[in-house]
Amino acid sequence: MEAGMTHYIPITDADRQAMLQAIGVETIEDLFVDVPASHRFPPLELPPPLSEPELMAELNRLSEANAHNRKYSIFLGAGAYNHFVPAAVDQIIRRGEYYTAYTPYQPEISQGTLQAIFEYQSLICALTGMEIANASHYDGATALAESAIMALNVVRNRRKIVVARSVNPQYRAVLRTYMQGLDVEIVGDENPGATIADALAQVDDHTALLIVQNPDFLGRIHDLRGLGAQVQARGALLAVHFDPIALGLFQTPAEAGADIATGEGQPLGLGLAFGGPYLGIFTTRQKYVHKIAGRIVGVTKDVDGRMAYVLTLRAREQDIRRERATSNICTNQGLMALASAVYMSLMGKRGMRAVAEITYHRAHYAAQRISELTGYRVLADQPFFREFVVQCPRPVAEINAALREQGIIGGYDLSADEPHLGHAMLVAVTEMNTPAEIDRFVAALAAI
Amino acid sequence: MEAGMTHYIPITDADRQAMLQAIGVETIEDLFVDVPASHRFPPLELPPPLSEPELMAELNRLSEANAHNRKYSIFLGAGAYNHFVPAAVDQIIRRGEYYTAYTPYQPEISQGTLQAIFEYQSLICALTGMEIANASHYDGATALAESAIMALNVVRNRRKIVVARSVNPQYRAVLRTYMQGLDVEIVGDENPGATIADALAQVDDHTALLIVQNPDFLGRIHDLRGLGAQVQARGALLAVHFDPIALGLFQTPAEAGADIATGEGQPLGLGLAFGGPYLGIFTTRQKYVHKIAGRIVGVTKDVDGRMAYVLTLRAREQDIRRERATSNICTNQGLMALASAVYMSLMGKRGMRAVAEITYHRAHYAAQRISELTGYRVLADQPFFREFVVQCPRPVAEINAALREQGIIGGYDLSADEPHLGHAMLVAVTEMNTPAEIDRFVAALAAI
Amino acid sequence: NEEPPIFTYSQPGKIGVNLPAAGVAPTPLPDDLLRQDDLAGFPELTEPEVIRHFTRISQRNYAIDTGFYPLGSCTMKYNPKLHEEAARLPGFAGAHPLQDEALSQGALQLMYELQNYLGEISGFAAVSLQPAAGAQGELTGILVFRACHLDRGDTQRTEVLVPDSAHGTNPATAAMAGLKVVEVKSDARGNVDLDDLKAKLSPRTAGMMLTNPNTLGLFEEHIVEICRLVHDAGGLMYGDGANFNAILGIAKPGELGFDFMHYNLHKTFTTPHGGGGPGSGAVGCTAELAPYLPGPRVRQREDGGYEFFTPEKSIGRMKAFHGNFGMLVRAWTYIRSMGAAGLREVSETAVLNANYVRVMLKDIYPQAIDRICMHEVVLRGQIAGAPKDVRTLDIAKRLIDYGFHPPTIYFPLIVPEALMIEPTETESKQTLDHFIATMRRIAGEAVETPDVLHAAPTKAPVRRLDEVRAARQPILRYDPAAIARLQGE
Amino acid sequence: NEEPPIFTYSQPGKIGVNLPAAGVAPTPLPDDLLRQDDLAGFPELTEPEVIRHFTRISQRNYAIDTGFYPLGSCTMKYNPKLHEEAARLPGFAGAHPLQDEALSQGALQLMYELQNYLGEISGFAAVSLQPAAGAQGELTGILVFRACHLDRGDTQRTEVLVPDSAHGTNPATAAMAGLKVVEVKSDARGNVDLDDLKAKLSPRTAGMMLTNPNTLGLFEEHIVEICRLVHDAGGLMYGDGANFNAILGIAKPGELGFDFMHYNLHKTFTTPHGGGGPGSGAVGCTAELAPYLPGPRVRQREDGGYEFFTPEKSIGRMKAFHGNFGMLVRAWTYIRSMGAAGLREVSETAVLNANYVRVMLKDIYPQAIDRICMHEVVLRGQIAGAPKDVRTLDIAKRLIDYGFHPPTIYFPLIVPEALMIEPTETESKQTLDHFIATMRRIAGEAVETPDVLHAAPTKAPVRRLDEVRAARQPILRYDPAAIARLQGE
Repeated sequence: MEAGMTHYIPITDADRQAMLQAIGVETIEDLFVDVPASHRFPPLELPPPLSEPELMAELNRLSEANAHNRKYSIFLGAGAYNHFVPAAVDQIIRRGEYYTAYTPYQPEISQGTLQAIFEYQSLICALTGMEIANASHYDGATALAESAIMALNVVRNRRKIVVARSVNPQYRAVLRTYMQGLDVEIVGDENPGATIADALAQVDDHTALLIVQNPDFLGRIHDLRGLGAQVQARGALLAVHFDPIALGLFQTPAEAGADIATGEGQPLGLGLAFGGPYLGIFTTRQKYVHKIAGRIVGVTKDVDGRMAYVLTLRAREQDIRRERATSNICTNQGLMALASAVYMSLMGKRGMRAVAEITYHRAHYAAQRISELTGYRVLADQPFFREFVVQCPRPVAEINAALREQGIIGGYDLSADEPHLGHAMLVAVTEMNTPAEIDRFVAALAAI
Repeated sequence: MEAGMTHYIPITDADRQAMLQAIGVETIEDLFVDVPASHRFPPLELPPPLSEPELMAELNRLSEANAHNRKYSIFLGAGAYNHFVPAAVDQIIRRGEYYTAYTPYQPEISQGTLQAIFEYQSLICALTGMEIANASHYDGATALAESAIMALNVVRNRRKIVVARSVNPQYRAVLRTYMQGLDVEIVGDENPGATIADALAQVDDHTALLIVQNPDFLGRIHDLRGLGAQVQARGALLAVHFDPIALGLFQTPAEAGADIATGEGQPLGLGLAFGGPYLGIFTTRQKYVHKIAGRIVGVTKDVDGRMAYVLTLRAREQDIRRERATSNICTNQGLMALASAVYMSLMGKRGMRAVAEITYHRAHYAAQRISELTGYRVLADQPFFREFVVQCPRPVAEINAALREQGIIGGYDLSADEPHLGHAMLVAVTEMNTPAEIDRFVAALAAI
Repeated sequence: NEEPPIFTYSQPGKIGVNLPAAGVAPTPLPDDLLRQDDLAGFPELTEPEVIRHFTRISQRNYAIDTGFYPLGSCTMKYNPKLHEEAARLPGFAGAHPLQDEALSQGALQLMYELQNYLGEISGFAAVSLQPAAGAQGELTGILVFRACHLDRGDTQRTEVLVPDSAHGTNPATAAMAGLKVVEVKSDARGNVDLDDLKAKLSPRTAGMMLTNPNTLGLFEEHIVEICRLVHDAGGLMYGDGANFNAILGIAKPGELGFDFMHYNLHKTFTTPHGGGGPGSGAVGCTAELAPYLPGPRVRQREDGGYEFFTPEKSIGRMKAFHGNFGMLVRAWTYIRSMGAAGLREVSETAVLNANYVRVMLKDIYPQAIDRICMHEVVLRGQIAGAPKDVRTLDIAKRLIDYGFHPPTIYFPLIVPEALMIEPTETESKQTLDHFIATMRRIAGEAVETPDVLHAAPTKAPVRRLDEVRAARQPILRYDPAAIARLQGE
Repeated sequence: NEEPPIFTYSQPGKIGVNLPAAGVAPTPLPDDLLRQDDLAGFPELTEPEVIRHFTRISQRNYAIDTGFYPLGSCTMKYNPKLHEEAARLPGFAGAHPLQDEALSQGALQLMYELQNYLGEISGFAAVSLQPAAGAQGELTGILVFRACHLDRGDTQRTEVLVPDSAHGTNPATAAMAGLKVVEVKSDARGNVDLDDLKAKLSPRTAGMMLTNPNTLGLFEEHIVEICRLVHDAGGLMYGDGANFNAILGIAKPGELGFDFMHYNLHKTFTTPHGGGGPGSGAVGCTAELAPYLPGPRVRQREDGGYEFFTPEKSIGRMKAFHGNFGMLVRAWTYIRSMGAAGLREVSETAVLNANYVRVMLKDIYPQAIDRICMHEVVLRGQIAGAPKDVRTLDIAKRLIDYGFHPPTIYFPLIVPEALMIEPTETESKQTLDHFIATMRRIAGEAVETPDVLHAAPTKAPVRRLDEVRAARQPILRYDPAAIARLQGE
């Protein structure tokens, strides 16, 4: 036995011999007779194994070959935001009791996960104003796509989905991926600059769902009061994709009259993590409780009358309903839901509001400062939250390359998604961007 | 109430009012009437508080203002060694159940800490061959100093301690600090180059203890078999300060016949940590169990007959014996003892031997390569383990300054401690120094 | 030891973080856009209270780090601790997914290498790391099948064949892709019934979804023929990789005839299950199907650097950004830690452990199909001499009292009273022997003292739950009045 | 839920780490220097087994992160999680203590600033961060006193005055420094008895060690006079900083007349107690005593950089290197997080909480000295109407059954049946109310059902232990035969 090959495998040579004997075979190979001999034991061309010190050195090298938020000032958002992650979040999710547990199918010994998810659901309901939330989807994009599936199942015999142009383009792409086999027409986002009103105008009596995003992909905040009623009057549902940080200050999806509200939970203490794992938040009305996908935790009692938590309404799920399930989701983002629950609990009412306010004020300070620069123009005709569009004197890629030399990661280059805006950069500011850092960013822009 | 002043203090304004009323005072200030008015509520001139994001940014800046082992190749030892720290060690010690617990004075709800310390004691006994170990001292230096205190209490009416010159000079300094009020004569380390035999020659019938270190401060390994008997024949005790990594291969203190064996536990998974917290290991013979300082965990039963762990032989300790205690130690390095127990459990018999072997072979490879360089001379007339002395063509400070530019932290400059060796550098090599890294180090030395 | 809902600790004014002042001149808030309810119902707590709450409830969980978890089909193997440190390195945890590729070369290299490793281990030409979970990998594959057929102009292929032993995600996936599910029977040896398969193949067959080893823990003896039959009918073969832990270095699905499969990185490749997720459902496929894969994938440029690209005929994105990157770091680390021989040892040992449990228990708990099994074994909770009302559920709950997580029960659906035991390779013989002895002890109790089983568990944080109550009068968010009613019942 | 000793999992051949090959030509080992026993008795395990073992036993611990811990004199306050992240930053966790000062400027700056902060908070001119724990800080102080007297040529000062209420470390420290302990009585108000003090002061007085607030939780009302008396007698005043959490921003010991004190960074400054340590016992003193402090300390150079230096008349090193640096990082972080107003709020709230517990319980549990207390309150476990054999120990053990850690008991020694309760500022009123209600309930049980108290605890991992057996037949390391004998008894 080679040193280093067995540090995760507690079966010794002696064990192996005893077990083979008990099984009644001579060698390990005898256990694989069912595998076609011609295909048995193929060589694997993999690099030689690394010891733990070598592995950590190589991982550290790969890690340091990336820019990251301990080294760079980040003004990039576009769906992933550099908000503060309290240390307490990681302290909790790295407890083995949480992260090495499976889905809580045995409730008697899974009360920790179950209670945490119940609290997550409750916090999300309080944050959004919505009535029920499930235990999570993969990310904001897939939660949004699942809103379309649910709408198609709620509003029978309608196969049209209207999605506003101002919804994150990656999310619109995922929506189209999910819908491609379902004979659904997706419209509303064809024209650059199309507004939510334009999208609403396309909601007709073939439409199952209108999807809007608020704040939208370009950072603008919309007054959506009454939108739900208008959509519902046409027999369709309204889905609002929200930003959980904006909800510390701004209108909830419930106030918009949304039937479904989805969100990307990444800013709720998950960090950037090069894009994942993130957290798809999904909420809806109580009356659609049997239409919602994914896991849901409810409260009940045990035989001794003790309050307890359990996965409930399981008849909706794929393992029971199989081909009649509306979604195949099984594994979700449970640990990230826990992380966000810890984050929201730490923040609380005051903290959620404070993060939103700091973000808002600093973003506006940055926009104001940039708008004073020669050659730059800030599109701020509508209210915005943490992101805003800056039209630049040169291609954004060039500007970002120059910023990089200053240790700054500039905003998102909109030229591919919204070419009609010219050299447009979507700038994001959070509570992590100090005023001094914003000033450095502005100075760097001025110097380019 | 200011935001940010109370995130660790869960007493609200309303609570405070209700509690003051219950107490029967008007204001918080009324609780401090016993403090002389002239000295009450002095201003504290401290920097304004930092928010958590600001604090992490400042901490990160201070951290990155230091060289560290993710950025530099480290060939420096002299009592602190850059050995591998398995991730599992930190995973365990950052569990709140361990690190936020107090000393296990209530055994019924402290079985976790108690069992871990019992296992630490057991592992240390197996490692050293000694009969009993306590629950730890502050570090190797203070453990060594406590060996002198114990010897003075075991061997009554002798006030002389002999300490070999080859004991770590910082440890000898601490020994002298501890002894300064106790009317003790400390000899044996006066002459540069004095050997263990020279020290033994000073053990006479006034001597309570001989202290030697193996491997010694200059890295040399000694054959100490029979030394205990020689010392004991003169009515004194022998204390051996050991290196726990070397014990994977080399003679134990028990084989030397030691009455007391002390060690610095830092290499057992604690990391460098700029010098602490480390771990003072203290072991002795069963017959001195009532003379040992510090906490000890033993096994017993509860009233239902279940096996359980408990702090025992507590009559030795300061909180009970008060001025008749031989040591004032109370807080120890319990969490570090746990860390080392996790480390030793992970390594096991094979791992402890393997780390020692890799270290030994790489150190000898490095010594061999350096000895081939013009102008450098390796003092290797005696066997060594991981450290060896290199006589350099120029002052070590100059060489280290040049190495630093190559991302290398060179060896310990012996010029202050052992000036008779000339421009001497004490080079340390561990399993963390890859052969390629050693080659770079050698090449850098050659280029200076 | 009960712990109340976190909301009960809330008091006005408390906060658990220390946030900066804005530090800039404030901008007026747009009053008409503000929420009106001041976050009603949101709790207010300090950090000590939050930590204590979530620490306390965590101890009410069973986990791999606390005990044996032989949950069949779920591959509850040990999650190495070095991986957790790796994923938290600042260049992984703190990198923005959209930062310039020039600033992301470490992450891209890791993804590129992982694509190659997974391809090599499974015998596939191309890998996409984007799917977030096995079920999403399945959807990816079925959408790729659909796109491939359509691209060939073959619009009739609307049926997906699924064995009756399949995971529920398989039929659900097919339905989600707009395709029709056709179920194929299993034969007496637990294999796909070849006659039934032949009968159900047709020009409408888009493909077949198959788990191999299958959910009976058995290797499909006719796998090569099955793949040939499906291909001959113009269909494509989808491999559900949930059971891949059995065959690392033992067989390559791509060489057996599969066209596409997903990898559960959270099963085979040790990324933790997280109490339900996140996982990662990376997918691999043949060169023929590669152009349809979701993007972005990573390729190496001529200058040696790495870049993202989207395959030419891609079905589109499955999710935002590049997949669950944190899981990819862990999987990469695992493969680099084990190497080829290590991975083969993983599967060999997983299979050894399952067969050991099998032979030590099957005299009392009949094996569903009496064959050498792979990484898991399906037994039946039908104990000779026990009253009829002692069911597999009771055996499972009784295991809890002895400190074990129960196996998967009542799955696969085709086995009555199924007990599906997957020990994994990270358990010692000592643990297996203890589990075996306990199972035998419980069998004795089932005969002698069946009420003990019905009453189990009694040593868990709670006892059996009123699941009907939970579903009939659902309380799905914190509602003090509803909880008070429940407690008053 | 019991967990056997880790040695019972050992099997030959297992290993829990993956180590590199040496990768160099081997050098022959010196045979005569090798150990002969092949590490007999050392266990062999894999990583999964080690993690599971230490995770399982951890759950058998009570901790601040799991519940209220009102252990008087120990300041079991919450340990902020940001501090744990801070101490693990690579430049702190991975820096060598002897690396060049030019490579350590961040660490030195932090130490320099912490020296200044601690000095400012306590009113002292100089601080050394080296001592590893409070007791070592005490030893440092007494050695400094001794050195100062000797330096003045005053060789007669061999006595240290210690109140009868003092922590055990105080007299033990004096003895360890070779000095004689002279005990001073307390008066009826819990203060030092001034007459007794005057009687015991003499030209032999090296100094006095005093905890203020004292171990009765009371502020010494005559502290200024005590200091003056000791000084007038030629002695020096040592402040035991164990109770410093009561007076941050309330009073500065240096201004009250103390010459020297230690700070328990693991009490007042939130570094965790670690199940017994590590702590940090930094010390502060007057300018007069500064030259005797242990080195190295940190000072700022003229160029703004930082360097180590050793005070000119230093008593020498107290330990290797620079102190428990990881604790220093946490303490620095705490002070920078709280600021001046925050620290004062800490002490105000700690004192408020203690007084609240005091007034809510003292009708049933008589207060040792009926005064406003500081951060802790000493009550007596003497419940009216309860049988005589209900002792404080029983009350403490019964608290365990209700989910609380007991207070410190039987200390200070001068209070019969003492219950010393220190709630700290990091507990909520809700928790205090729950604790108070439980204490009152136990008082009722003491009268009504005293056997319940004698039998307690029954809900802990184990019940009361045979401590005599442990001491009489000590088993101090893993010894299967001895354990088998124990279990067979």
